[in-house]
Amino acid sequence: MKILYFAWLRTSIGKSTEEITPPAEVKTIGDLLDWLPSLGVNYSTALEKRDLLRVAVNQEYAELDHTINAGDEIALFPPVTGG
Amino acid sequence: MKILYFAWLRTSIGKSTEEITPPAEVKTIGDLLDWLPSLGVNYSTALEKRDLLRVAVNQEYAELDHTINAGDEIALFPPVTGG
Amino acid sequence: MIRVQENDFDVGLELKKLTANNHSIGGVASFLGLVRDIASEENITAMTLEHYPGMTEKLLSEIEQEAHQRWDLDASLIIHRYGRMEPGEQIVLVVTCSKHRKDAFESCEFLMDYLKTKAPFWKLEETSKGGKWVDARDSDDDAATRWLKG
Amino acid sequence: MIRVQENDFDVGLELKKLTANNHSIGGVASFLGLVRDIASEENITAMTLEHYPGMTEKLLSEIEQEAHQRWDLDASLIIHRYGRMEPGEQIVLVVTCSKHRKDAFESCEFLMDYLKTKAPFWKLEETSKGGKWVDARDSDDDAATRWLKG
Repeated sequence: MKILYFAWLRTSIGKSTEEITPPAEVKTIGDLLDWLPSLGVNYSTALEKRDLLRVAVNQEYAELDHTINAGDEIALFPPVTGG
Repeated sequence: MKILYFAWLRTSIGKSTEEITPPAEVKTIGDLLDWLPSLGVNYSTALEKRDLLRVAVNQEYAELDHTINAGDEIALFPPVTGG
Repeated sequence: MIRVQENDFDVGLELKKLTANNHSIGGVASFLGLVRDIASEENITAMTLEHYPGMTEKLLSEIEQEAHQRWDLDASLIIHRYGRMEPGEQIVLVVTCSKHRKDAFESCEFLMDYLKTKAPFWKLEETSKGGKWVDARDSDDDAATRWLKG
Repeated sequence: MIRVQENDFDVGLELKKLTANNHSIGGVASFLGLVRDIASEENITAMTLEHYPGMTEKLLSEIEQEAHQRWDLDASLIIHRYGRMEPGEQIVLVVTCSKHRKDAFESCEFLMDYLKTKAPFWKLEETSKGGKWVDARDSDDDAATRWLKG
């Protein structure tokens, strides 16, 4: 699946997008957020504060229990500050 | 005192302004509205519906019990419809 | 700033002038009123706005001052036209500038509500059946009433 | 109509295009957001707005559609810029046109509140001390919450 990072998540993780293939037991957004820190200290630092994370699946806001699929576009970002 | 009429009060009375000298017993706006109809049928018709009248004394909204003076500028008009 | 005038105005230009060189303004709320052609049953071909010169300026200035007392505003503008206008023409513009969008929105709505119920303007519509003075609407009074301080 | 763009826009022109030839529009409410130079402690020299292309357009279209369902609107426009902007520059424009001013005002405020809390934009401020991502504000969440339907 494709994963996108925005704002300080992007600068903290050090990339704006990547293709990932999580193990089969990663079934939901929550599982994904538990697994991503295993990829490195830049991930574990960036994803430390869960309440500062917002998630979109296929460009729609999604909650932690949302099921994810191989073809999904998943975006992680901080609370928005536009307008 | 100077008296001004606006909108349908103006067209109904047939003038936009005039100088009037009401008798001494006309002390308030209410007295004035009671006395004006004596000037003619155009006045009595125009002033028939009191709740459709708004009054300003020296360019400030005023109520029926407001005392009037010889030098005042008094305006009679219907509820406003600008904006 | 208030202006009561017969001429049309340029909204873009007015906004630019109002916000120029004031970089503490974060939000600009505005309301533009236009002549509608379906206000009454008959089609409106034009309307004429009569006003009370002197009192209009006085009252608009007072309302504007009150808005600045009640909200945190950096700048504001009220333009109201009088005279003859055709459907689609601009009648009124109210602009409020603030650091915060809530202050800009609320004060702009407050100014419009007060202007609608207090500013001495009267609309005479020209319809296919002749001239007709527009009646005041109770809903405008209700809108203005909500700003009264307890 | 929605537009997400890097270029600046002309408010006067946008209003004219939106209302042209629609004489049933009586009121046009709009909100223009500008870059402030005092949002944080340090003076802001510029800011860069990052966004999520695709999701931004999708979300703004959905919010606009919801506004048309909830209020009686004749036309609407949302323009949001991204990229680098200096203090005083225009960031966002929301315009709503209606027969009735209450519908125009309310829907304009609704669109701004939702946009502030949902549209995927992030501000990076350039200050004298370097770049700084702007924190989201609780007051924006509170503002958006009031539009939730019981």
